[in-house]
Amino acid sequence: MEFLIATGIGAMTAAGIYLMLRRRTFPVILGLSLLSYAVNLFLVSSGRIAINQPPVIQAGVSEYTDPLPQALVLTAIVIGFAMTAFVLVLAVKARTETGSDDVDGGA
Amino acid sequence: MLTAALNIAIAAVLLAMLLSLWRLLRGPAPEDRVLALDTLYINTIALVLMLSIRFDSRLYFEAALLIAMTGFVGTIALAKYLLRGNLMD
Amino acid sequence: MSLLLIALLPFLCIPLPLLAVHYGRTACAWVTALGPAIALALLLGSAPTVFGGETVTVAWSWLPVLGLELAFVLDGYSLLFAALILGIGLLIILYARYYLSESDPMGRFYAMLLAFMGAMLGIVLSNNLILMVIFWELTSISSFLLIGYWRHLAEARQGARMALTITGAGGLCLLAGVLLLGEIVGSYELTTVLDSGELIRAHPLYELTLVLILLGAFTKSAQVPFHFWLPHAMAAPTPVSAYLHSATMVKAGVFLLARLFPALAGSDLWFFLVSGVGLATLVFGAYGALFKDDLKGLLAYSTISHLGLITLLFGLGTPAGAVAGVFHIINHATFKASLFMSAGIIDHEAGTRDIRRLGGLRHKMPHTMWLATIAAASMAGVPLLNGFISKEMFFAEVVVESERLGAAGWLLPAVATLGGLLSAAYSIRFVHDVFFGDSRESLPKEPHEPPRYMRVPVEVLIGICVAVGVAPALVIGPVLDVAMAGVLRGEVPYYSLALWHGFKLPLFMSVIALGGGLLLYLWRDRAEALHERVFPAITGKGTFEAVLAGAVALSRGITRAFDNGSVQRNLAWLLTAAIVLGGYGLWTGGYSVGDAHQTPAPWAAFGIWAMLLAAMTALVVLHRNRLIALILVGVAGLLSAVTFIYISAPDLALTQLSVEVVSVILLLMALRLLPEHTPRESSAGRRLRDGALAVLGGGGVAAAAYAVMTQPFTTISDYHLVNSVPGGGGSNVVNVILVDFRGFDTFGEITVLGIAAACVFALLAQGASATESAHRESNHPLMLLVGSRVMLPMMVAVALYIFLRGHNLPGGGFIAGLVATVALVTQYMASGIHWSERRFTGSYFPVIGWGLLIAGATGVVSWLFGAPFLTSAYTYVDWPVLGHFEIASAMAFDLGVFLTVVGAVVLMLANLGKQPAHGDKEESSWSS
Amino acid sequence: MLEALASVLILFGAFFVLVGSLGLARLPDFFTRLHGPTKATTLGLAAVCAAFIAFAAGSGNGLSVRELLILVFLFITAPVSAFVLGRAALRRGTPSMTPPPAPLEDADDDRHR
Repeated sequence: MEFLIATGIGAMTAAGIYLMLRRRTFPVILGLSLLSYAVNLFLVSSGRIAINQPPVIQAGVSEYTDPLPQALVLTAIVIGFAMTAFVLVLAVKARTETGSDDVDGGA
Repeated sequence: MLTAALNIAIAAVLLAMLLSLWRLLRGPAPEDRVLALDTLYINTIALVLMLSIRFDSRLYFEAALLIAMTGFVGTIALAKYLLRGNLMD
Repeated sequence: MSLLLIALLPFLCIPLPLLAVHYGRTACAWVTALGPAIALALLLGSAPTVFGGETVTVAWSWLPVLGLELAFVLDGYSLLFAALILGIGLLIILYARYYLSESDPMGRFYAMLLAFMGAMLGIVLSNNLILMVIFWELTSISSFLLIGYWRHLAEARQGARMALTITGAGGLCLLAGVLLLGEIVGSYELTTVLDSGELIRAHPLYELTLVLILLGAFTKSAQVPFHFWLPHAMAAPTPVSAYLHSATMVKAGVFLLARLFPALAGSDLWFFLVSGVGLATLVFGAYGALFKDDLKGLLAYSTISHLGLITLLFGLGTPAGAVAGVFHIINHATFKASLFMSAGIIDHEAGTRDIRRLGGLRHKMPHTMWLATIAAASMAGVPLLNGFISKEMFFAEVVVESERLGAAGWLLPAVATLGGLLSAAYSIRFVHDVFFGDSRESLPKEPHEPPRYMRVPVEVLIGICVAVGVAPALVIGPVLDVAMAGVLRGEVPYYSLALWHGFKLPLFMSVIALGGGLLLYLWRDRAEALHERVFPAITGKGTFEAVLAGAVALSRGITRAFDNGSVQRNLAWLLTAAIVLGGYGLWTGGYSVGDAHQTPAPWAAFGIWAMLLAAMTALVVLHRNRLIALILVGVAGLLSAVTFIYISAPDLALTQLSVEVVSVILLLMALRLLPEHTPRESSAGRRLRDGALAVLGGGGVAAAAYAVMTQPFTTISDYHLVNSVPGGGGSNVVNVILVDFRGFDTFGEITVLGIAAACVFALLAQGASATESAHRESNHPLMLLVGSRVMLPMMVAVALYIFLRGHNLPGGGFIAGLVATVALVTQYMASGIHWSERRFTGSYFPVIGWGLLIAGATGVVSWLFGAPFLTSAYTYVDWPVLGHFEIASAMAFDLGVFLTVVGAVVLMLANLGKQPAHGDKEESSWSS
Repeated sequence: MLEALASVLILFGAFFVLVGSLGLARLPDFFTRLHGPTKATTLGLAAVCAAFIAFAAGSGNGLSVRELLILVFLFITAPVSAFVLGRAALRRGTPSMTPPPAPLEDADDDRHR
């Protein structure tokens, strides 16, 4: 399981990096969100993998996974969305201002 | 008995997901891809429900519910985009 | 207590002149003088205790972790210096009142002067080394401002920059040295440090510490080779030159030498370094002064030389030498300040400071002539003046110490005499060239005596010079005693302030110096010719500029190499650096996979994994078709949500899903305003490079993740698991952490969200007013309309449900907010934004505001109950339909989160949706 | 007993879900592919939901209505999304085996408000 998740994170990271190195804004933004997926998964799994041990206190259950990374990542996801939105709007603005969607503003 | 059924069912659903993904990657028309994404979502609901049966836990039910919702909304958004670029007029 | 007031009074008074300047220049001067006057009075008030042999100290803890505390000490030495600073400062204020012209902004000048005064007082009074360094840098800054007071003059700005660079850099060295000192001693308290001299000198770090501290002192006191900033600082108004650059600030360096004398002095390194530099500076400065044609330039170089003399005296490392040094500090402050003021008067009245153009002013301004002559004589070391006595002591000390050099023993006295000789020569030049000889006609102004009160400060200082010169033991003896007691922190060695020591070597040296000086002055033309021939004009300024330019060019080159304005290039370098660092870590640290956690993987997981990999590969291949890329990213989101479910993180799955759909909508709306295809423009090589970076980066992250996941670990969250129910009143630990344990963080997060929304709104503000595009029926299929309207209440119900249960079961404010947003946005999409805005009227800003307000209020409420911020209380109630729910104050907080999320996200979406597209795309074909 | 029922339902549902995706993957053109997910998959999911309810009831949590929510959702949304997608395809002239009918398909929604 660990191996699968690790490689999955790696795949998303690689794709994210590749897209982030493109010249146009849209792929760069997609790459950013991919990277944030990967990072979120990384953070959660840094609390170690536990199957069916959600951190919800129940009677008679003693084993729970680590809730802290989850709380961390939950907010991270939302903030990541805010960032994506902001960058997107920047891209749109840049397009309307410069007429091009090149990350360096040039045509 | 239930576990056996679950195994088979999960296998089937995974197969279904793979097929949907195949269509999604294959296209050809964007509608095909959107439809495939929608199907993928619905398949995922099935998968999640089966998982929660196997886990004998109801904590994942809302996830299934949300997948249903978001799948629908996402499909609508994509479809409207295909109809006319503007989602909101 | 009064000590603190003395130290801080100038700072407190900074606003006064700025306000008072509107009531006339004299009023401004008076008000400015108020603060220093009071401080001086307080100082003299506490003088008796100090003379009684006590040391007054006050201390307030400031940053105990850093050993920094607001501590001040008043012993004889700091008393002497504080008196000098305040006394001369008052005279300067009076002088500047008449020096500054109508056009000069007087308030600003006095304010800066007060700032400097406070900083300087801080240096001499602070009992904590770090505090002292802080004030030290403050003096550098205020001196920068004062030198650059005449902003319109290029050389003023230049000189200011140079002074700041040199003294500031020195200050940094000093800070480093002081930190080392504190480490060695284990305390930053000055008195403690001074008492542990043995320990310090024995410590292996002593040399380094000493050198660093000396760098600080030498730069500040313009010692060779850092001297060159001082002449350029002469672009400042003369009061500043008189105050900062002769009497006080440049004395900070030698002050420090004397202050740390017990701690650092006494080693050979100290002797050779300090006395060597001092000697060089003494001669060099005196020599330079001889050939300066600018009055202030001459004085500047002579100041350098006298500072060198003082440094040399401390460098000898003997108590007697220290006595002479401190004594000369006092004398130099008096006669040099008065000389500067006289120079200022001449400049002010005659319109020029160029010695070659001046002459014969004795008829025009006899009074000034007398003052200047006495001061100059004192500088030259003529008997019956204070300069003579300290110079005698200097010669005596040099003679005594000369045998330490063994065979080269004669060197020290000889060079010292040479310095005296030169100083006599330029003193004579200063007086004779300006006041005697035939008077010139071509002067910018018709010179005449200055206003009465412009001379008063000079007269006061001259008075001191004469008094000390005639009856030293009487006038200055006690002060010097108590000061030296402060410096040496022990019994003061015997020294005589008598005028007459009999026919001894020092006397002859003085005679040689004076006589030789006179001769040198008479033959100065030949000397000048020689000077021209021997010394090419390599100025300190030139080298300084060159070094500076080189540094700038270098850094610019380096920056260019990495950042040529291209984001890609920047990112590529960033990634390369990260990969290289990671690789290095792997290389050195090795890679170890723990076997602590190896969860068996069901083949279902393999299926999901395979799908993710397929999707990612396809994404990289097909990314040019942006819609496909978008869909594939959506797939990745869905799959990671499934993963979250599987690795028992239901809350995250919910969040991920709802964020997923919202961002898909957002991206689609943006895509409508952007091209649909990404052109294939990057070269194959570039793609290869990017691919390599991507593979390496992804592989590295994967390896790291795998290593992390398989290592054993201890979690800190047992606390949360245990206390969630009893403490937070919720069984969903994640949510309890969010709204309770770490509520404050969450508060910050939603604030960020709100700000982001505001930014988006601001960015789109112009275009946002959508042209009410003809409401096309065909865009709103009936089925979609009906469907969405039926869905709306259900979705809202789901949101409410998720919100209410969030504290105990997966859910909570964030997710509920996103779900509600989705519900609203569905309406927008089904019925069009105009229809929707007619229904959901009003801006979303208030929603954000209320959300933040509520969230904050819950925190504040817990204050009212005397509990810390965001402490939660809870109880259970039975809701009509939804069942048994629990009401925690944390819930109110969660409501705030909910509202903020809804407001922010809908605001972003709606505004982006309103953007008019450049030619909305109609039928457009996708190739795949 | 309930467990047996659940198992049957699950298998039944899984089968139809698979069929739906199979249709999506195999059928020749978009309009035919549209049928698979909308009909078969929905049915299959309905069965799975039923199984979940049965199972939940069986595992002693009693019969709860919440699980029905998904079903209701799906029955509302599936046709809507299918309709919108098909409409988009028609509008954009996506190739189809049989020529599309004359464009009278706007008639249904030309009159609201």
